[in-house]
Amino acid sequence: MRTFLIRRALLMIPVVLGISIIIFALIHLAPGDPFTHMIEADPNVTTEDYENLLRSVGYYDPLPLKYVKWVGQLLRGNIGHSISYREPVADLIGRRLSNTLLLAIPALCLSTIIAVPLGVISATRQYSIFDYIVTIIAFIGISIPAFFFALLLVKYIAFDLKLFPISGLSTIKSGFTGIRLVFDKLHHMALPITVLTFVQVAGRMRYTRSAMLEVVRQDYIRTARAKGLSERTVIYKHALRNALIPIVTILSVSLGRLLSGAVLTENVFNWPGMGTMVYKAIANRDYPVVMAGTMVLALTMLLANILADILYAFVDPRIRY
Amino acid sequence: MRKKFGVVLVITALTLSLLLSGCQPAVTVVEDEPMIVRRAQWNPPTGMFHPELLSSDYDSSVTALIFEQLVEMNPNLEFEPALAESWEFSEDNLSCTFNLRKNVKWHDGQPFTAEDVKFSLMFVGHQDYKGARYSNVSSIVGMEAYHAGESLDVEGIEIIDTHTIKITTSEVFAPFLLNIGGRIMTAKHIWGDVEVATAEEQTELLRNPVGTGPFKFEEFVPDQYASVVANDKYWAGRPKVDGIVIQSVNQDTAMAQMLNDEIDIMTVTSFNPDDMAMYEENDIQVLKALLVAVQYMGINHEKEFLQNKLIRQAFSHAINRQGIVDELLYGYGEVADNPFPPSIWAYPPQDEITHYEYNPERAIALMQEAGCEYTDGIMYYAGQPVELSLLYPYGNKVREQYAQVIHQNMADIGVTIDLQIMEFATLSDKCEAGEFDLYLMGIGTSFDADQRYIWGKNSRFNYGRYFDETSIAMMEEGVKYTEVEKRKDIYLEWAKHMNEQVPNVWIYNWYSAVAVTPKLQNVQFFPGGVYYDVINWEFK
Amino acid sequence: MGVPISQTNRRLEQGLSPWSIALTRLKRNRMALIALGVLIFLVLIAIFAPFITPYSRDEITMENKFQPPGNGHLLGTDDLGRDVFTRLIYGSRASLSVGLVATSISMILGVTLGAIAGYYGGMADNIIMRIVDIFMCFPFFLMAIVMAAILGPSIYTVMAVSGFLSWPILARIVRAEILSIKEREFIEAARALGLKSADIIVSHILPNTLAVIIVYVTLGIAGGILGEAGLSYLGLGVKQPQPSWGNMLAAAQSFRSLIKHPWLWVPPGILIFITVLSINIFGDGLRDALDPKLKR
Amino acid sequence: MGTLLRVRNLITSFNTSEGQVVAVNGVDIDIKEGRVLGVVGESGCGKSVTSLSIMRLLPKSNGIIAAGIIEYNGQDIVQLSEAEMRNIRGNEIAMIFQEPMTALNPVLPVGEQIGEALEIHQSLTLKSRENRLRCIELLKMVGIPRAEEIVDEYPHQLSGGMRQRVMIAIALSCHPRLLIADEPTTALDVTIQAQVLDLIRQLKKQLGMAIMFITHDLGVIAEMADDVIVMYAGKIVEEADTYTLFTNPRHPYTQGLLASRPDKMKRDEKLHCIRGMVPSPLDMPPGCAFAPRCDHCLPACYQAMPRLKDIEPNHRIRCWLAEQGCNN
Repeated sequence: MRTFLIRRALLMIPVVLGISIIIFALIHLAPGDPFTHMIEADPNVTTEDYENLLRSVGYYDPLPLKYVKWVGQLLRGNIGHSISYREPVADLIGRRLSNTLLLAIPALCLSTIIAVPLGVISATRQYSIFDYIVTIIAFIGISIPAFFFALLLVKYIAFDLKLFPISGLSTIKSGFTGIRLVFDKLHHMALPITVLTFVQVAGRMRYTRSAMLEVVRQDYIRTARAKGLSERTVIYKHALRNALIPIVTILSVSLGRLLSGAVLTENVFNWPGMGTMVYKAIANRDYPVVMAGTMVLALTMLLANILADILYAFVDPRIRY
Repeated sequence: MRKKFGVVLVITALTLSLLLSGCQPAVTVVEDEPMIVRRAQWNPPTGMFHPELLSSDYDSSVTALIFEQLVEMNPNLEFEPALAESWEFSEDNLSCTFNLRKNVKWHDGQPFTAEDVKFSLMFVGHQDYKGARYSNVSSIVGMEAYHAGESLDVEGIEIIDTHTIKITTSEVFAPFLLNIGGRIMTAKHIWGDVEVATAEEQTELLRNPVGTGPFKFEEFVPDQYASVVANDKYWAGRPKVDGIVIQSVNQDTAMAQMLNDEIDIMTVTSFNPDDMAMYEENDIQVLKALLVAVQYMGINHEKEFLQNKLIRQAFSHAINRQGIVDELLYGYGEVADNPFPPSIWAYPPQDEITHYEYNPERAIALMQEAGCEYTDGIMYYAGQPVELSLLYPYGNKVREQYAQVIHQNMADIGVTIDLQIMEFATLSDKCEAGEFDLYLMGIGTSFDADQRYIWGKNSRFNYGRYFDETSIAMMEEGVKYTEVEKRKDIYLEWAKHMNEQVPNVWIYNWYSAVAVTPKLQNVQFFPGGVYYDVINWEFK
Repeated sequence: MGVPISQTNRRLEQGLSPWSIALTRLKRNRMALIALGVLIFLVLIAIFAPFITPYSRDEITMENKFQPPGNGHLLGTDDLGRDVFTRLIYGSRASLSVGLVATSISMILGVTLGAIAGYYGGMADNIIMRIVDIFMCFPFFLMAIVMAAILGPSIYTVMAVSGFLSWPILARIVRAEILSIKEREFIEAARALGLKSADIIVSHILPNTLAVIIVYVTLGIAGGILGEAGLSYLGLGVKQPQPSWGNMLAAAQSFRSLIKHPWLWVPPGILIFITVLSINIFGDGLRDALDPKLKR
Repeated sequence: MGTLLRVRNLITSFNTSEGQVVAVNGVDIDIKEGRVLGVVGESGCGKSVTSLSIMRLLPKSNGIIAAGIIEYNGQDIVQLSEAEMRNIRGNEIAMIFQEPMTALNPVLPVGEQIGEALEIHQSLTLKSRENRLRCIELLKMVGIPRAEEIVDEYPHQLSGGMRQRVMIAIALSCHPRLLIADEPTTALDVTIQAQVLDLIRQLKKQLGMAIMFITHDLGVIAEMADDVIVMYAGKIVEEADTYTLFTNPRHPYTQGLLASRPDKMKRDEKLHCIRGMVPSPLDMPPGCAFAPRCDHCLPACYQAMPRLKDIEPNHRIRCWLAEQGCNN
């Protein structure tokens, strides 16, 4: 196991390097500079002052030099200072990442808790009414753009029914403490989590269903039945344990996806997460934030993949590293 | 098993929804609950709460409550005493003496003195100062040498006594009160020991601003909001509300939050009658003001074809600007034909300038006069069909709409427009590089008539590279006087010149508005913002 | 004694290629057929757009803005007084072609690289798989935003972005498929016969992975359409004045339109939904039909 | 000795998208206590479906026992509820499958897979010590070395022969009275095959259960079975005791099968084979299903299906040749 992890970590190096070079090149190739928005705020700025500002952030360095400088800083543990937020990127990311995880992890758990049993039932009762209904709901989930679904929720649930707040992390200056504070937070998380969950449930349910269908036609399921095991044991012990193998892989990969993929949902609900941070940083050409943000997201993807491999070994005894 | 699972699912769902909906903030009004105004903006404050270092409106909406200027502009665009009780100009108009209020204290209890004024001005002039406001003070005697690091003091700033300060400029500087008197005062005892070069990294100080204003800083929650509380010892009296929260909301859903009473003040982005009706139904006040700003179509004067003023005049005739104002702004705007917005004194009398009314035939005729050929609905110049690129940035819904209108209007006179929407950063880059024919932009113009920062020799904003010696000479003349009456004539001539040259096709000056909850009274809105006389804001 | 009739029948059936078996199976899947019908209908609408509607696509009549359905405008007018129905019809062109082109790009890249990696293995495999890893780690929307910033937003950018960011999954699928097929006897035989590698890939291996590719491609088109809608929400989709379902749906962003002008966003919303739904159902049917393991 | 299993007129069919397919059509079987019944036939002749019908393990979605009775110990198990049936499966009647490589669950340790059966049928809690000891004992019984270690290993760590032994251990864990072995050795190497057959024979002697041994390999039948039935296209075509069948096969199909055994072949002689293929159950010829492939075909053969007819004591065949009394 250890050698495997070391090997995987080593394999990550060229990938991380490649990602960083590509993102670095792309974001610096995009026209514009980090102070453009200042012109709108302050039309009086002179060309000279402006160029001084740009020089102070190393804007005029040649691209390779910029990259080397960036990597150098990174190796010294400095991931940079945001140009537009004027604070260490590490602080910013720490905050945004936890906000995003606050949505991503419950959404991931909730969607799994809902999707896996539904998928199992719909597979064991293939072609039943239940199967058709669940399948249709799943297709609806796959076929509706997430932001559109979010907007519909805002209109009908938050605005018309006033069941949940329209946006934000928590009630500002509520003075809530203890359990009220937790509820207030949950209250604000409900709608974005609903969106992220609904969007995921569909895919995961279909995936579980087909994994189960694949498993239940295996010989060992017949063996299990021939032993006189109850249908429940056959499905939930013998079949599900095998079907979980591909599901677990998909799960950890989707955690990686979820972190960056939530950008539209975060946007609608004005949720200050990683996605919106990088999105705004791109618009502001806040290079340190873009680089650090995308690298964090990419690394999460990579780590999620490794996690998938590790979990793989846990659920499948055939795999040993 | 299946049944059990279903039951569990239903119970979980029920509990969750009960919990979540049960914890709605109760709408109980307690007598002594603090009166907090919730102001919405499209982005959270960034935490750069230093008035001369910040570069975003999302921060100045906070600092404007905490910090003050020597003189303040009122809704009639006249200057009023603020930290300076009074001021007087010397005979030659080169210097001005400010008499400071004597009972003003910083929020930490320290007195406010002339030293603070001098410090604040020199901060902006410092060599290592990284903000963008040096040009405002550069005309003070000795400031250039100080900025270059050649001297340690600025002769032009003279402290007469603790509460009197005299500031001298090297030439007569017309926007003196606006640019120098309007500098925002920061405390010397707080920032004096900080190296200017590292000022931006002083997160502690930046996030705990100390000013003299009607509100004291209370709390900053990154990515969400900043809040201020009433300053009990404010020199003009304690504000009537207890505090203000400046919070970030999503522009798309802000209106829903306004209607749901989740926020108290926000900027209105459209004058759509449907919106207005919804506000009205909920008794929400909508305060409107004509901004000191203009939307325009910039022209690349390096392209030979566009150097001909007849072509530019033709474009002004071709675009249905009145239609845009009437239909897209719902009448809340003025068609613009000169560089000055109607609200400032330099705005020329309307019979003095040409109005380029919507007239496609006239546009075609002017183009033909300029050497174009118009056949079969297509405009040719030098044998080629006229095709022009039009760059415009995201972010302004009306602009995105009128870009489509221009596309169609120009097609009506046989000119093909290639619409290119892009990020603002990309647009300004392309404009600086001259890679465009036409572009759309809105610009907040100065309250003063001086527009050298747009049309001057070194202006960053002169994307169109319009270098007009006549115009520059006139503008240089205009800043040589402080008396409005003398300057008026000069700027009228300049406005007429620009009106004829059409260096930009001005589209419109527009109204902005804020929506204010019915409970909150005495809010005034003018191009300078909503905070004028904020101490009299009051909840019903 | 004559040959029994049943034997001829049997011979006929045994002569059926896997494709015709798939076709037979597909024909029996009513849902998939309905979905296919819907899709064909939409494609026809896209092709014959100019003949369907009397209005011109971009014609602005500012005075007529926000007209509710009726009064000569079947689905009302938008914020610039353009006919929503007309733009919806034309919008199908943009949305469908974004889906198709993006998937084609991803298919060409994915299949080629996946096939090379799977067949040759070794160094080529290593390099290609690292590239795949790199691309798999890119956050989709964020990269799309950066690329839109560089290339400028347009329908082509959307196509390129969706295409270039989605090929790695296909490459992985194709590679895995080829790895498993490569060792089978008939490939050995082809190799023994002295066929060139490229020939083997193109004429023997690819046809065997075709089922997987076809299913993926079908679903990819749906992904492309949704991706365009998402980018449109961020303002980076198909640029005006060209309509697409995505940029029409973005009208729902404005709260006013969301509650007062449902005719602006309900029709594109429904069309996106129906299209993607049909593609998904059809893709699912196709998967069932092409899956040799699945017997009903 | 009493009859343990009595099957009469079993008809099993499948609903497929092409229509209803009858896989087993009117099969009668008698298995006496302690006897071994061999079932032979080509692939697709209905052997496995017959065994799955007896276990009631037909695919739930589309397989149905359309008619007939399956009497186990005097009780018609077709009528039993699913719960009652579960009590019989693995306990009274156990089954070994063809593919040892796939018939064991890859994610569960061997011991657990044996122990499960013990848990339900003998109330030995799965994690208990007795259960474990019993599993080890069973593994030893089927001749697995290092049973104490193997009990915790996973199927992928075992060879094919070992896995089949584990399968046998699972099947025999609750001392079934009837063991159905569906081609238990087909997927194994010849040497392993012999070992496994030996094991089954030895265990039969030791435990005294009856066995229904399904195979397509006549050699195995000769070694294992007391009685034999030959199936073709869902029907029994010949039934006799092993000796009679091998010495005096009467049905042309049986004769063909016997003739096509490679071990009977002389050098340079062309290998005998039955021409044609098993007809698809989807379009059965109207008469005798074997008629199109039969060398002795009569016109009657295309008209109607012959009955299964006694031609001598304990020897029945289904053939028009027998009906008409003209033996060859």
